[in-house]
Amino acid sequence: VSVMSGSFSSSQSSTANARYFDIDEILATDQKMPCEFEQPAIGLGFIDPSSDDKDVPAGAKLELPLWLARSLAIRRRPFVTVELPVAYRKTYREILSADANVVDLHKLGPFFYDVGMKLLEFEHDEREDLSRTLLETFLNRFRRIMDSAQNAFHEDTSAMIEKLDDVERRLFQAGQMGVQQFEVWERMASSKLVTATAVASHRKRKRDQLDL
Amino acid sequence: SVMNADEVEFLAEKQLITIIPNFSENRIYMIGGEFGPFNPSLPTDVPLWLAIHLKKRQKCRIKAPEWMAVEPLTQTKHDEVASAVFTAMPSDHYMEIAMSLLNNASDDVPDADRVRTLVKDIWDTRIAKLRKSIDQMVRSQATTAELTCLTVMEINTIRPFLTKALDHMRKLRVHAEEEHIRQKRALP
Amino acid sequence: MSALGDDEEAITSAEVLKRLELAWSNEKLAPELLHAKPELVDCMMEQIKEMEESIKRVKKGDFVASLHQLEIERIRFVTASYLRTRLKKIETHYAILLDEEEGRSAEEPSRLSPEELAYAKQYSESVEAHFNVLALQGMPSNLRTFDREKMAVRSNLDSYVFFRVLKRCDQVAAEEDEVPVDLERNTQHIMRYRPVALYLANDSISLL
Amino acid sequence: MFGERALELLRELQRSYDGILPAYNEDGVRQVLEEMRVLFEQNQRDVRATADGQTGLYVGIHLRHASLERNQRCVLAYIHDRMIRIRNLRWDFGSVLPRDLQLCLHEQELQWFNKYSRNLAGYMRSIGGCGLDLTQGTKPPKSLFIEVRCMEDYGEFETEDGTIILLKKNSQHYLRRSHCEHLIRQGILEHLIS
Repeated sequence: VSVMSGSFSSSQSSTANARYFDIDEILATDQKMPCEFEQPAIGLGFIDPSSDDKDVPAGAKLELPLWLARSLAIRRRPFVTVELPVAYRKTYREILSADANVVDLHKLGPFFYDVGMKLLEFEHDEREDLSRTLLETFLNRFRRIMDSAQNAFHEDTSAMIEKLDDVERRLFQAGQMGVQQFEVWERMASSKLVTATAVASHRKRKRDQLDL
Repeated sequence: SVMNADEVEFLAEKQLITIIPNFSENRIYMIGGEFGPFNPSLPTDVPLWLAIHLKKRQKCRIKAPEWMAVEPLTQTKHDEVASAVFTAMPSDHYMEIAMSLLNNASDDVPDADRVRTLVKDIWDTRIAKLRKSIDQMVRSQATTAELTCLTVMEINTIRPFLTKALDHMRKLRVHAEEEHIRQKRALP
Repeated sequence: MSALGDDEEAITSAEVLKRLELAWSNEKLAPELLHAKPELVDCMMEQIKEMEESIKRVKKGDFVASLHQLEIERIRFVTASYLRTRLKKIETHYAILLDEEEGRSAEEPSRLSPEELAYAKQYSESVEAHFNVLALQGMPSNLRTFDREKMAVRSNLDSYVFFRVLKRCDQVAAEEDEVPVDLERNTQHIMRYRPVALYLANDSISLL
Repeated sequence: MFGERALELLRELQRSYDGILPAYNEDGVRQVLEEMRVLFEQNQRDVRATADGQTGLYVGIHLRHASLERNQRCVLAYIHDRMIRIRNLRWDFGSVLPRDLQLCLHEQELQWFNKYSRNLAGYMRSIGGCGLDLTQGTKPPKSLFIEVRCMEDYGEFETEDGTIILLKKNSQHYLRRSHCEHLIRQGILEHLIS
């Protein structure tokens, strides 16, 4: 298992704060990461639920969320070293390169690509390979997402959608939206003025409450 | 950034179209231009939106554009099917104009049903082609593509999907390139 | 009629409307706020007002009047949609826009119309006060400020756009490390927004 | 782990994805602020102890600081997301919110809504020197008049030419599009298209 530690030469392309309020990004960075403490953390024993110690001793292994692992590991003298989460290790990368289309990326982490890109900020020798896997996985899955999004009315795609990661789902929805909108327009139904979205939801909410 | 199909149509409705009025009226000075004078049986050009409005009030007949007939459309369809690349359409708004006339003035379009089918066939052929070229574009990791013969309505149905896909692909590609360069530098 | 500024030649209201429609579709499709064109909006609003005045003078149900009325509705729609699109961008990117406005020299054109600028300032103030009252003032002293540098929402200039070339554009590179190419008039392309933003600003391309 | 409660606020927002607003979680926000206070005070103690010569506290200080920033980000994202939804309520409902939605808002949020509403109205009045209602004209117009059906007993409505008509449930009318668009947006009328 590859161990990752600090790096200051972290990726330039990800402007870290560009999405400060982005809830999906916040949820993505909650991904749990296997960490090992390089130095003891005095008085922080309680963050390890499996231990009664007052302190976290050096060498202790526990899972920390990505946002915290990042902050503790990406420094000149790392406080923790981090392992790649299972879904990004060699075994899985090989499965993905064999046939990316069969893999359930949603299960591997609903934010497979976003988390994957953040793992490139850590120092480890699998970075290049991982970055290539991310790109190729997407390239290989792309056509299927496009085709099923555009034919979505004629076949059941729910099983397919379930295996998509968060970005892919949005993509699928965008594909559907384009086609759907066109079909509505073709039926001359798009000039119809409609109830405002929130008003319609609010009415539905009230109706549902009455039905209870 | 989104545009709806009816907004694309809105832009197409500025296209001029020939009507044969059945009323008399002096030249009309509108904000968007001057139109008329209107005399019974004398053809005159007005924007599509105005033509449809007059048609609905039974104030005119609409003369369908020349390309919107069975023979030229059959040729257009034939060319499109035979060509590997997109062919030039007779109008940048062929779909909007055709649908607008077929839905609001079908009695003014000779062989309306066949015209409708032909327009649909041409559209379907082009959309299938579009999907194929998008797949090629993404697979080859192209950073740009020329799409000169595509019409706005065609672009519009694929826009949200394609731009999102390319945005995502670019992020992944830039990371992969960076890592590749870094790795090369790290080697002795 | 000549409704535009002194340095502009007299142009017809039809031409103003055409420009407004172009500004609308560009604004809808661009990932960032484009430069304000208040003269177009003001001119169209003025035209509508005049037209409505003259409609009032004719008999109700007059046939020609109904044509004018429908045209007015169309222009109202495009104007409202244009300003709505801008307003949404202004609300999202207010911090960046106000910073840019502050650093702007007098010769540079503003991205915001005077009315939009006033609105952006009010919006900025109300948003940051809101964060303060609900959360920041209850936080530890070193975390009590709204840090624009860190929190501002920026436009994604790397997103892809479709466009048509109106005037030939020389030496455009899709990516910094690629060989630049010339884009011929009347061709259409898909490319990242950043390298062509300049050409959109000077009307050499229009977004599709 | 630190930051869990703050994250729960965001999950709560995501779960309620019917486009409107769950009630403001005042207690949740208070708990996060409390967690931040505790983290901050412990860090101050550890910083003082380190200055006094005690070693080994730096990992903890760093970890707590990261947690403080994480909590800050989550709470601000929570408020931000709600603010965007409240903004959308103004565009959909107009300047007066239904009573039960008002109850989902924190007092400060309601004030923000009113302020937003006023600023927006001021801006719309300033457009082109004579004003333009941007909440109208949501779709390209196809005709001047449209066929509508009334969805509820609304009562009297004054048409363009000043005649009063009665909007009764299921009654059908032929009205000037620009005059009844707001009633359609409010779900009182349904636009019928052939």
